[in-house]
Order: sequence, then structure tokens, then C-alpha cells
Amino acid sequence: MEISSGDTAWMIVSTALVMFMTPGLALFYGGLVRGKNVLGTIMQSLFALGLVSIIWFVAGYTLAFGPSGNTLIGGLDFLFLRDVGAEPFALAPTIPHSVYMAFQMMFAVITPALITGAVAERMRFRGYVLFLLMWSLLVYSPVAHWVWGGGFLGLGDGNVGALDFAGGTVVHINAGVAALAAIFYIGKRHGFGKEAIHPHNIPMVVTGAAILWFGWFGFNAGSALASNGLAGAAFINTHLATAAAMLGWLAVEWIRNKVPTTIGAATGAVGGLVAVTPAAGFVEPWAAVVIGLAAGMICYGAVSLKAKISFDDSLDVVGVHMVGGLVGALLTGIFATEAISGIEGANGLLYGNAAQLGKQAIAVGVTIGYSFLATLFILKVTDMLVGVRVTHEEELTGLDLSQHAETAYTTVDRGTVATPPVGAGSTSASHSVVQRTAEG
Amino acid sequence: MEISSGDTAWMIVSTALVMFMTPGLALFYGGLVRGKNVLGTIMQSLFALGLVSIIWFVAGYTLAFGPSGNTLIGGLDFLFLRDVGAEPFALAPTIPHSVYMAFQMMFAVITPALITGAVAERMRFRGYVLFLLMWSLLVYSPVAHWVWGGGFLGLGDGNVGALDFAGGTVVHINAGVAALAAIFYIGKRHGFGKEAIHPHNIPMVVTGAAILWFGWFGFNAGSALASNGLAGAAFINTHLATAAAMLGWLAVEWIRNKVPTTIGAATGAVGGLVAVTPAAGFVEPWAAVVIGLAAGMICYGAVSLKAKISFDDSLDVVGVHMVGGLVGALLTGIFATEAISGIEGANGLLYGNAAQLGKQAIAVGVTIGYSFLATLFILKVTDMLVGVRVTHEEELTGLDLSQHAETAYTTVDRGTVATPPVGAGSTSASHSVVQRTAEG
Amino acid sequence: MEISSGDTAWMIVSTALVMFMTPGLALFYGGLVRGKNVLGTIMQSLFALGLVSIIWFVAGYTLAFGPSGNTLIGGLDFLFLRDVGAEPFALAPTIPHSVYMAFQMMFAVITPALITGAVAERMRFRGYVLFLLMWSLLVYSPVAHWVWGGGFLGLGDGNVGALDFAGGTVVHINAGVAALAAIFYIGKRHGFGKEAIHPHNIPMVVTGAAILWFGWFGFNAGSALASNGLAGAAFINTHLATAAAMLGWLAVEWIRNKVPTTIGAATGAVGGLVAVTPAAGFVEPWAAVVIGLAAGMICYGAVSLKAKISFDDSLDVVGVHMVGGLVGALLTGIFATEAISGIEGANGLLYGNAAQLGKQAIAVGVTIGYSFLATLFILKVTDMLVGVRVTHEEELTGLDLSQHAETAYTTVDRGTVATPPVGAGSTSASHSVVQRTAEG
Amino acid sequence: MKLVSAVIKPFKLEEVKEALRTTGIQGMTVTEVSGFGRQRGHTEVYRGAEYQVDFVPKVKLEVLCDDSQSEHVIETIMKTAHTGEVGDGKIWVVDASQVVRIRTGEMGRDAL
Amino acid sequence: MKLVSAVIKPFKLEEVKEALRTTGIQGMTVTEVSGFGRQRGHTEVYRGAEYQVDFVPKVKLEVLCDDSQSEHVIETIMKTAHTGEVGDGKIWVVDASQVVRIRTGEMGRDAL
Amino acid sequence: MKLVSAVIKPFKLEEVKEALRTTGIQGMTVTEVSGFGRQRGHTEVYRGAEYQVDFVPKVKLEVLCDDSQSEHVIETIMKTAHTGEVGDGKIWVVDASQVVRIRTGEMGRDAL
Ligand SMILES: Nc1ncnc2c1ncn2[C@@H]1O[C@H](COP(=O)(O)OP(=O)(O)O)[C@@H](O)[C@H]1O
Ligand SMILES: Nc1ncnc2c1ncn2[C@@H]1O[C@H](COP(=O)(O)OP(=O)(O)O)[C@@H](O)[C@H]1O
Ligand SMILES: Nc1ncnc2c1ncn2[C@@H]1O[C@H](COP(=O)(O)OP(=O)(O)O)[C@@H](O)[C@H]1O
Repeated sequence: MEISSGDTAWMIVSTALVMFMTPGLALFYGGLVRGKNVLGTIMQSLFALGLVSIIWFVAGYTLAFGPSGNTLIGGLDFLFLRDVGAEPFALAPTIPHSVYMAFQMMFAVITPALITGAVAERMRFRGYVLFLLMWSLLVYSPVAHWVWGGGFLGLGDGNVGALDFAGGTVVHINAGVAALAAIFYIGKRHGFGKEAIHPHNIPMVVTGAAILWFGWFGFNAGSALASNGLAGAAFINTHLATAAAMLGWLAVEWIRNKVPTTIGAATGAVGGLVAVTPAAGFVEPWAAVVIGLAAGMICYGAVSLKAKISFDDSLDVVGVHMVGGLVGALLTGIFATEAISGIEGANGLLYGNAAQLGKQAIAVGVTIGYSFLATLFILKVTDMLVGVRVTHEEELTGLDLSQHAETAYTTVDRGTVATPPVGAGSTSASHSVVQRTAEG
Repeated sequence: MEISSGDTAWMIVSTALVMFMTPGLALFYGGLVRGKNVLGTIMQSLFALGLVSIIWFVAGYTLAFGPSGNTLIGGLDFLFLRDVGAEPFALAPTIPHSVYMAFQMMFAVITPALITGAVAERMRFRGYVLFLLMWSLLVYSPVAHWVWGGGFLGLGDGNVGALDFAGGTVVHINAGVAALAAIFYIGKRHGFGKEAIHPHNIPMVVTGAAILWFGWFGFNAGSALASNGLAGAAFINTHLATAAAMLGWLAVEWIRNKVPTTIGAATGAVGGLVAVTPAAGFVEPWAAVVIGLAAGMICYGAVSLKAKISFDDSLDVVGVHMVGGLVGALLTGIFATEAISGIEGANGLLYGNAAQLGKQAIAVGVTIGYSFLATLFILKVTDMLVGVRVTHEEELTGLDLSQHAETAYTTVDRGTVATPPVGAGSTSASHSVVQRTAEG
Repeated sequence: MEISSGDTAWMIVSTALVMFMTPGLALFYGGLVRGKNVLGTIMQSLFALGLVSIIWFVAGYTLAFGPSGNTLIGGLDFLFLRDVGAEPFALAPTIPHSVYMAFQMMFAVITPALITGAVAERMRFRGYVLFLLMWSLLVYSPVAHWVWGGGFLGLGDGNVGALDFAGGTVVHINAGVAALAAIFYIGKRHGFGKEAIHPHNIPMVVTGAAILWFGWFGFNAGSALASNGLAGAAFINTHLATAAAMLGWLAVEWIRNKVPTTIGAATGAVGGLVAVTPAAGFVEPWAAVVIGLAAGMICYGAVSLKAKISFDDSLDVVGVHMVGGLVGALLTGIFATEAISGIEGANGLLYGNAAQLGKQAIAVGVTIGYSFLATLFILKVTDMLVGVRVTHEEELTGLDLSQHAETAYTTVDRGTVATPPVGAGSTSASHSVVQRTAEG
Repeated sequence: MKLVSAVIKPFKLEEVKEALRTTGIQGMTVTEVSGFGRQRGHTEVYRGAEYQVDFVPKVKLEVLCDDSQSEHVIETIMKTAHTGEVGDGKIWVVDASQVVRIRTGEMGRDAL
Repeated sequence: MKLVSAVIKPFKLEEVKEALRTTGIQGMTVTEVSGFGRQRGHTEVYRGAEYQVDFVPKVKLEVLCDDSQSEHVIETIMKTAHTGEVGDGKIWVVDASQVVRIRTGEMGRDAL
Repeated sequence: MKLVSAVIKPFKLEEVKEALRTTGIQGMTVTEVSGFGRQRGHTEVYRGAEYQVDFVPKVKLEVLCDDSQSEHVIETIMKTAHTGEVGDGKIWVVDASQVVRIRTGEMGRDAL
């Protein structure tokens, strides 16, 4: 097929939008942690944008989407993006291959960044670096291959045939389960369950959520891989589910806690975005509203549970991404209709295809099992090599100072309470005792 | 007509851009209020994104744009978005109907959110919820129908024939007048006119204004409903008017207050965006510059007046949106030229069509009258049912704590000054006295 | 040629993205200064969006791109955007001329805004206004003409034939050299080299950097002027170079300072964006990675040097934009390959065309020489007319209060510690002593 | 010399400042503080969990004055900061053995 | 009457507050401060340059109490704020010649 | 024991801290405060309206020291915080009847 300038325009923009989500996530998570950990938290997302992009360039893309004769892992044809150029690729026949690859890259970037919320405020940065490297290659790329790259879970002869429009399984369940494993491995924060650990900047949380919402249009409507009616459907489903999820969360919260909160609105919305992700291009608008409502309420429940079982999922990655992803993946198996996607047979239970629900469950189950075990393995290896958790002292000090030698906010006065830059000519002896807090 | 992938690409992006404006508004308004009200203010916009989207899905869209045979209100064909799918719709023949609907949805969302600035820092959240519901259906949908949906104020045989490219009347005058009514009904804030009520975070204001500016390209250039020369004209007019309005405001301010302010730059820019909205696709670039300059200066004047007459339009919604909207609507009647819009007869006074100014005035007048009365009515009903204003005590405490049980900013130290999460195993008797500030 | 709706869609979006970069820069710079200067810093960028847009409308565009028969400066055909309408223009044959003009406008806006970082925290606002006016017309427009508008440095018969895809020379080296001149002319800040001058809000820095990164896709991929494989190539090169530059900076920093910092990640990324700008549409992805890595490391080196030579480039405009721009411009002369750009002969040293490196050097050299001298001249004139530097007292007070009579952040309590608005009926004699800090 | 300190409700600061100014007090130093006392804090909700925050935002004033003025300062603060609701705050007085104005080196009363 | 002031590590505030509350102290005022002392500050890195920041975030408590209570207050703070690491902070006591409750005008012990 | 308090201009803090350190003072506690005094505040402009803000940002230092050191501390602060412009600030001294180091339980001079 020919390259369509319209499709290409939309897909380039989608790619930019999805890239913008990762800094959006940085702000969303950054606002939710305490002020002493905001930079450490932001860095985890920001750094993923650096490292995973390069990993994708080197080997990630080819392991996920490289042609390979088998359904387990991609081949090596696209190592270093060899032959990934202006010509279209089979999976996206109307846009340059480079654009398709870049679009997928942004998914690879944000997925591991999502995990960081679960173990926020206590991960060692150098451990994180190694974790990111291994998780990208050993978990993300294979799972993406299984579902989208021609692997055994996706569509195609002899495969399971699960429907995952934009990554409910590949991105959200995958990240959510990895989060679960990480919490088990890394453990609670100091003071969890005793002290209140308040978000330090809620407007920052809302800013991040807004960028996520905005960028998610690229994520979901971009997954149509073209600028057409399907993209339109995915767009409107995404928006409606998100709106409904916000209302769903707030309704339950208003009843149970007697008050609707701003963080509740933002969290509910994110839950809706997650849940509609697998469904966006498969369901009718009314079904998106139902999915959203369900997600908002169920995520509220999942998150509330956490306090009860004393499980320190710091920023509720399991409660929102794993649970929201499950809601979406399974409801896709119920509400999918080929009238929207145009894919023959892409119907759910409601449209007479009860088997689809089973297919969804298989894909979810396989992903959960693999991601959990592989993540534990990676954490163990990382821990042995460089350590995954900061020391108790570092945790009390906060990640910003201990991992990055920075302070996020400096008031005017404090601007003067430091000594001259090293090497700027200061020779005052009283400055010579420099005790490094940073452990690096 | 066929769906154009280029037009669709641009319209999907425009829709996303307009959606992004509402959180932008949340930050713009949120930065302008005091720190104790920032979340309450942000929530009003954020929540509109949730509730109005769902209202639009249910009935708002069909009341505004459903085919109906009459010029007062839309029919019910599109209830729950029935039949709003991938096929184009008459009003936007080259894009999927779902995209046109989604684009219009974002306008429906932001319009009532604009109103909230006028009565910032004192509206009861549950009153706001009810107000939003009624105002969307009883004011926004009809007025949108009148001007754009085939109603009596818009173009078409036997109608008034007012020109409103992207919502000067439907959105800005409408919201500005509702703001006026709301201020009359709800009254002043405690301390207004005596204490200084300073914006708590000006960089947040600028961030919000920047997102508004960015998103407004979707709002105005997207109103071309296609990716063509008209969109280009609307784009450049939007930008030039905004730039000119910033300079206009700053010039007057520099002379009168001896100093150009950051908030002045941002506010002037927003005034320009408002004023150029009805004109964007009808005028030449030089006319856009004139409109912008006029808007910047006149909005400054209108806003300054406020202090004189002790009228507590907290964030100057009347001064900026109603006045700016008026400037734009009337100047469109002067500067419009069919050379830009390609619509035969869409000329203003300057191009020999003095009647257009009258038509603009009629549309403006009708909107002002209807919106003012309907808004008062809605507020009255809301007040009787759930109350529209917080108590004096709640106002002193701030909306964040009293309406949402949240604190926007928490310093590191305060992080420890709270008791354990309820249900997290704390049994310390000393925590049992919990006095709820939130009124819910 | 016909207008392509796909190309137009992408170029309108690109233009919006590039416009968004200027407020992004405002936040990036704003977070890096002390809290008393954040608004003054933001205003410098924000105001450029106002003033330069209008200058561009009046004369800037025509001086840069107006047909002229000579290779030094554009003609006057496009004064006040006469004849710049829906019809395409030779330089961008598939989009409306107005869109091309608007796209270029955003480049003209951000370039002088970049300079402000070098002399942050000490420039007089009225001096800045005049500087901006002159620099736009006397430096930006000519240099843009030389490289892109048919001038002697760009492609075309008899010209030097330098390759500058999206403004490595026109934007970054140009701004970086002007920054150098401005530092020489304006001098150091009070306390520089003795006190620590800490960034006051690092999350704001990251937010700004994220917007820059996001917008830069419009900057670079938009410079393809179409929605095609070249845009795709420019997109992916931009992203990879940025990611690599982040890693490059962090690697060196981790070794030298024992710790990877958040500001380092953001700064490295910006360095990569700068360096890839001239190269984006000319090189292979692997080369973009090399350029990025080099830029990240070299910018780190350049910036570190500053402290040693006591040179107060406050926000490292020289170290990042001039040095990063040089890296990119020269490496383009090495790595360019016609296989990417499709422009015959656009090869670098590596592809057998050693001469290209020389051409790049000439363009760089001419730009450095002209920009340096012209900037000094403009500063001298500005200084004589209105002054370019704030007084010592104003500098201690901060730009926010002294130049704009504003305070960026107001805590709840301070909200009450001010007197009533002038003219709001306060007659308390004790308020009569009003000492203006603002100098205006 | 006396140092009179007072913890008051933040929204009363402006009024108290003006009242002190009119009674001839020429200076004071103000700090934002958190108070714990009979006035209970509030509950905050975060993702389904409820938290009790015991501290309330207050403002602390410090006024150096002549021994003879201190009674007057106390009274003025009491009158203007008073709302009658719990949490109005406290005033306390401490002896200052020395006061100096940095600018001039003046000491004692002259330094005020 | 005594004014007992203490500078402690921020993360100890909640514990100290609870301990004081259980020993019958009904109020206190808390300020965020920066401390300089034997506990050294830390180094920050900014674009290749290293800075020494000498101040450490601390929290200051002020507790007004009866003369008879002061020893007890001091002990309670000492016990709960103690970690044994450098930087645990200081306690100091000053005489307050007068204490007033703004709400009621009560003075001395009754004002606490 | 004495508690010497000083309100100074913020940009002088570093200098004063260093001066005190070199004269043997080993610790101090610093608070950001707002000052009201002879140094007038400033006018702010917000959307056409002008506001008078009477408070100026200042920094408060608290230094506990031995009786014998207090004169020296006062002098050091006076010398280094001095600019000669209005608003340089005040120093005041109060008797501290007790000082304790939390880490060790040391009292009096040893606690400094
Ligand atoms: N014993 C105390 N020591 C120091 N400050 C106190 C003490 N008791 C109260 N305060 C301060 O006074 C404020 C008001 O006290 P509270 O007991 O709430 O109300 P009231 O003074 O009206 O009885 C508190 O928030 C706290 O800042
Ligand atoms: N002389 C002093 N005057 C006032 N405050 C002091 C003094 N010395 C120490 N402090 C405060 O006590 C805190 C802890 O003191 P430091 O010397 O670091 O540890 P320690 O008390 O364990 O010896 C300091 O951060 C400072 O706030
Ligand atoms: N009577 C006072 N009580 C407490 N603090 C004071 C008093 N007078 C002045 N101050 C503090 O000292 C600072 C400087 O005082 P000011 O009168 O402005 O200048 P100067 O000390 O040079 O005469 C004020 O900002 C305030 O913080």
C-alpha cells in the first residue's frame, strides 16, 4: 500500500502524544510522593525515556516485532533499526515503518515507568537502571511479541486470539503484575501503616493526570494506526470511559468517605483510561461508559483494600493498572463487536461469542504468570549485583538527596545558605568538610 | 463525501487539544486563587470533564445537534450517541461523525467550567454538580443549537445569520453572562475589597494560560472542520490576536500601573483568544491584530472597573470572557470578509455589509438575555435543593479542606503530623476524636 | 502543487507544537532561577511570544522569506503578511502559505527567548523589550534568510550549501553566540562564584524540559514540511539523539560527580535536542544516537568549564545551545546521507563528501561572527537608550518585584498581609505611605 | 524590655498588625507555624483512606517592646485576634535583657 | 510559667507530639526551621558543580507549661526525640512572665 | 545561658553564619520570617489594582550560647549583617534557664 499523508500525520502526532505521557506520569507520580522523593520519582520515569528508547533502538524493537518464524520472540532483522525506514511495514501499511516503530517505542518506554509507582520512595537508582534494562528486554519485548507481534496470544491462525487494542494486557496488566512482584520483593516503606504519607503537591498530580489523559488519545486512538473511523471510535471510547470512571470513583468515595476528592477524580480517570485501553477499538460508546464506570468503582475498591491488608503499593499501581487492566481485558471479551473494529469475528460474549472471554482470560493469565515470575527473577539478579533498595538512612533522607544530590524546592533564603561551587575559587577552610549524603 | 484522512487527522488532534484546555483552565484558575482553594477550583474544571462528557453522551449532543425540523432545540435521534459513528455527518462531511461529536463535546465541557472563575473560592461542590448538570442541558445545548446546530441565530434561510466561527457567542459570551448572573446570586467573598486576595502561584497561572493558548489552536483552527487554507487562516488569526492582546494589555498597564505584569501578559493573551474566537475564520490577519489589540486594552479596562464598583468577579470571567466575547462578536460584524471564509455574503461593515453588525448584535443580545435568566433560574433551583454557597466557616477554612478533605501542598515535615490511615491497624485512643471539617 | 490535507494537518500541528515550546522554555528557565526571579524569567519568554509574533507579522517574515533577488535579505512583498494566504508558497508547495509562515514564526519567537537564560536574573525589562525588537529584525531575520530563505549560506546555485535541517545554526548557534555576547556585555550576577545560586523548583524545570521535548517533534519533524517518510526519519532521529544525550550526560556526571542528577538528565536531553536539530532530516538513526551521545558528554564538559573560568552564563545557554549547536552542525557535515533526505549530494564526510564539513564550518563561522557583533551593537544601543541591567538594589530584590511588581508564590497567610486594592474604598491613612519597589 | 509572642489565626494577622501599628508599635516579626491545641485538626481523605491531621495553620507574632508597653500590646492583640471560637491562640511574655538595632547599633528602647 | 523550646528531627515530630499529649500537655506550636550544628549538611550537584549546603531541615517545638511540668516535658522530648545519632537536637527553657488565652482572657496556668 | 535571636536580611545569612562559625559558635537555628518595621514593604499590581504589602522577607537566627559569649555573638552579627540601609534588623537576648542536648543528655554549656 501507499503511504497516506493523513494517516502518517495522525500517527506522528500520536507518537508525540504517547511520548508526552511519560513526563506526565513523572508529574502524576511525583506529586503523589513526599517532597523529599519527588525528584527520585520523576527521574525514574524521565530516565526510562532515555534508556528504554536506546534499548528499543538496539534490540527491543526487533525482539518484539522482528519477523521470526516463531510465535515466542521476534527475530533479529531490525537490530539497530536496520531496514526500519520510510517504507511501510506489514503491521501498518499506510505509514512509514519508522513511524510505526517510534509509536511502539513510546509504549515500551512508559510500561516499565508505570511499575515504579508501586515501590516509590525506596528504590535504589542504580538498581533501577539495571532492572529497567533487563525488564525491557526480558519482559516487555516478549509480551509485546506474543500479543501484537505475531505471537501466540494474539490474532492469527493457531494463536489464542485475544483482543488487546492498545495494551490493556501488554502494558497495564504486565506493569501491574510486575508492580505486585516488586512490592513483594522490595517490601514496605519505613513508617507505612503508622504515619500518614501524604502527597506533597496535588496540583502536580492533576497536571500529570491531565497530560496522561491528553496523551492517551494518541495511545488508544493512535492504535488504529490510521486516521479513520476506527480512530474516531477509539478516541470517543477513551474519553467516555475516562469520564465515566471519574464519576464512578467519586460516587463511591462520596458515599464511603463522605467527600469527593481531587485525587479521587484523577485516580478514577486514570483507572478508566487503563480499562478502556484494550477495548477502545472494539466496543460501542455505551459499552465504554459501562467499562469506565465499572473501572472507577472497582479500582476504588481495590485501592481501599490495600490499607486493610497492609500492602505498601505506594501509588496503587496494582490497584489501578493491574485491576483496571483486568476489568478492561475481560469486559472486552464481553462487549467487543465487529461492527466497531471491522475485524471479522471480533465479538464478545454479548454478541454471541462466549469463547472470546476465555481467550481474554488465557492471555491475561499467561501474562500474569510470566510477568510475575520474570520480574521476581530480574529483581533478585539486580539485588545481587547492585542492590534494589536504598538504605534505611537514605530512605529517611529521601531519594532526592540520597540518590541524586538535589533538593527539589529551594526558597529564596536557602539560596544563600550554601557554599560556593567547588572549583569556583572558594578556598575557605571551613568548607572542606564535605560529607556526601549521596551514596553513589 | 468521502472521509479525508488528512481532515480526520487534524480534527482528532483538534479534539484532543480542546480537551487539554479544560485542565489548562484548571491550572489557570487554580493558580489565581489562594492556596486553600486551589483544589476546589481545579476540581470544578476537572469534574466538568467527567460529568459534562457523560451528559453530552446521554442527551447534550442530540439536543444541540440532533436533526429536529425546528430552530429552537435539537431532536432526539442521537440520544446515547445512537447512529453517531464512522459515517460523516452533514455539518462535517469529510470526517467521521464520532469525531465531529467529540470535538463539540469538548466545547460543551469547557464552557461551564469557564463560569466557575467568577464565583471561585465560595461555591459549594454539591451545588456545583447540580448546577453543571442543569446548565449543560438547559443553557449550553440550546444556545449551541441556535448558533451552530441549524437554529434561528445561525446561518441558513430565515435565520438571523450571525457569524460565530468558533464560539465567541456560544462559549464566551454565554459563559461570561452566566458568570455575571452567578456573581449577583452568590455574592462576594468574605474580605473582598478589604483584604488583598493574592494569587497563590503565578507560574501555575502561566502554565495554564500556555495550555489554553496551545489548545485554542484546536478550538479555533479546528473549527474549520478540515485541514485546509481556512484552518491555516484561523490558526494565524488566533495567534496574532493573542499576541496583540498581550501587548495591548501590557501597554495600558505599563502606563497606568507603571509596570507590566506577568499576570497581565497572561490575562491579555486570554482576552485576545476569546475575542478572536468568533472572528478567526472570517477576517484577515491585520484585522485579527486589531481585534487583539482592542481586546487587550478593553479587557484591561473592564477588569479595572471591577475594583471600583466592588463587584467580586473573582477571576474576571465577566471582564475577560463576556467583554472579550462582545469585542470579538461585534468586530466580526465589521471585519468579516468572504475572501477568508469562502462563505458567500459573510462580509462585515467594512466590506459593505452593515447589516452584519446588526445580526451579530441580535445573536449577542438573545444569548445574553437567555443565558442570564436561565442561569439565575438554575442557581435558584440548585440553591433550594442543595445550596450553592459554602458556609462562612467553610469559606474561611477553604474549599480544599471543606469540600474535598484535602490539602494541596504538604511539606516534608507535615507528612508526619497525621495519624495512621483508618483501618490500617491503628488503635491509639488518642486518635479517636476525629472532627470532620468536610461538610459532605 | 495541490494542497495536501495530510501535510497541512501535520504542519498545523507542528506549528502549535513549536509555539508550545516557548512557554515550555519559560518553565524550564523559570525553575532554574531563584524564586524571586521566576516571573521575570518567565516573562522574558512569554513576552517574546507576544512581541516577536507581531514583529514577524509586520516585517520579520518578509525580511527572512520575502522574494528579493539577492542572497542577503528578503524583499518586502510580504510586509504585514500581504499575499500570505491559503495558496502554497514555493518553499512548502503542499501546504497553505499561511501555515508555512506561522511555522517559521514560532522559530523566530523562541530563538531570542533562548538567549535570555544566559543573562537571567539581571536584565532590565524595558531594555529587554528593545533588545528583542532589534535582535529579531537585525539578527534573526537576516540569518534565517541566509540559510533558509534563499540566502548565500543555504542550498542553491552559487551559495555555500550548508545543511541545517531545522535550525542548528539559525536558531541554536545564533542564540548561543548572542548569549555569549550578552554575558560579556552585561556581566555577572551579584554573588556569582561565591554564593550557591540554586534552582528554586526542579519539577518545574522537568516540566519545561518535557514540553520542549514534546514540542521539538514539531520543530524537527515539522521541518520536513510534509507528513512523510522524511518527517518520520526526523522524528525518530530527534527522539533517539535526545535519549542518547541524556544517557551521555548522566554517564559523565555519574563518574565525575558520583551521582546522576535530574537536572543533568533534563539538560543532557536538551543538549541532544539542540545537536540533532541540524541533522534530523539528513542522518541515519544510528548517527543520531552518536550525535546525541556526543552532545550530552560535550555539553557537560562545556558547562563544567564555566565554573572554572568564572563566566556567569546563568542557565548555560552557551554551553548547551552554542556548543550543542556546533556539535550538531559539524557532525551533520560528517554523517549526512542523501539516502535519508533524498536531496542529491546532501552527503557528509563519511559518505565521501568531505567538502560538506567545510561548508558547515563556513555557515557556522559566518553566523558566529555576525551574531556576536550585531548582538553587542544592539546591546550597546539598548543600553544607551533605556539601560539593559537592573540596579544592584533591584537585583537583590529580584526581578519579580522590581520589574513586574509581583510575587510568584503567596502562602495562605500572606494573603492577608496586604492592604486593600487601591480604589476599593480603603481610606485608612496608614496605607498612604506606598513605596514603589518597581522601577518602571 | 519585653518580647511579647502571640500565636493567632492567620486571617487575623492583618487586623492585628494594623491595630498594633495604630497604637504606636513600629515593628514585629511574623512566622508561619502549625498549632496543636484544643482546636482539633481535621480529617483528610486519600484514596479511600482517612487521615487525622492534628495541626492547624497559625501565625506567630513576635513584638519587642518597652516594659511599659507590654500590657498594652497584649490587650491590643487580645482584642483584635479574638473571635471567641476555640483556637484563637495564646500570648506569652518573656524578658529580653538586651535589644540592638543592627543598622545603628542603638540599644534598648532606642533600638525598637 | 516556662516556655520549653526544642529543635528536633522532623520525622520525630509525630512521636513527640503523641508522647507529650499522653503526659497531659494540651498544646504546642511547631515551626519548620533549618538547623546548623555538628550534624554536617550535604553536598548538592548542579550541572557539574558541587555545592555544600550546611543547613539541615529541623522542626522547632514550643511548649508553654507550668514550672512544675517543665522537667517532665524536657524528659519526654529527650526520650522520644532521641535516636543517638548526631543532630538529634537541643532543648532550652526560658521563663515566661505571662501567658494569656486569647479566647477567654484567662491568664497563667489557666491559659494553658 | 543566653538565647541570642536576630532578624536579618536573607542575603546576609551565609555571611553571618560563616562569621559565627569562625568565632567558635557551633550551632544555630534559622527560620524564614516576615518582618514589619521601618523598612516599608512594596506595592504589587494585580489586574489593574495595586496592593500594599507591608511585610518583607527576613531570616531569624537563634543562637544559644554561654553568658560570656553573648556579647561576642551580638557584635559578630552586628558587624556582618550590617549594610547601613533601613531594615538591617534587630538582635535581642533572653536568658535560658536550661539547655539540653537530646543525643547525650548533656546540660548547660556542654550541651552547646
Ligand atoms: N501549651 C502551649 N504551648 C505553646 N503553644 C500553645 C500551647 N497551647 C496552645 N498553643 C498554641 O495556641 C493555639 C491555640 O490553642 P487552642 O488550645 O487550640 O485554642 P485556645 O487557645 O482557644 O484554647 C494552638 O494551635 C497552638 O499553636
Ligand atoms: N548553639 C545553638 N543554638 C541554637 N540552636 C542550635 C545550637 N546548636 C545546635 N542547634 C540546633 O540543634 C540542631 C542539632 O544540633 P547538632 O549540633 O547538629 O547535633 P547534636 O545536638 O546532636 O549535637 C541543629 O541543627 C540546630 O538547629
Ligand atoms: N518591635 C519589634 N519587634 C519585633 N521585631 C521587630 C521589631 N521592630 C523591627 N523588627 C524586625 O526587624 C526588622 C527590621 O526592622 P526595621 O524597623 O524595618 O529596620 P531597622 O531595624 O533598620 O530600623 C523588621 O522587618 C522586623 O522583622
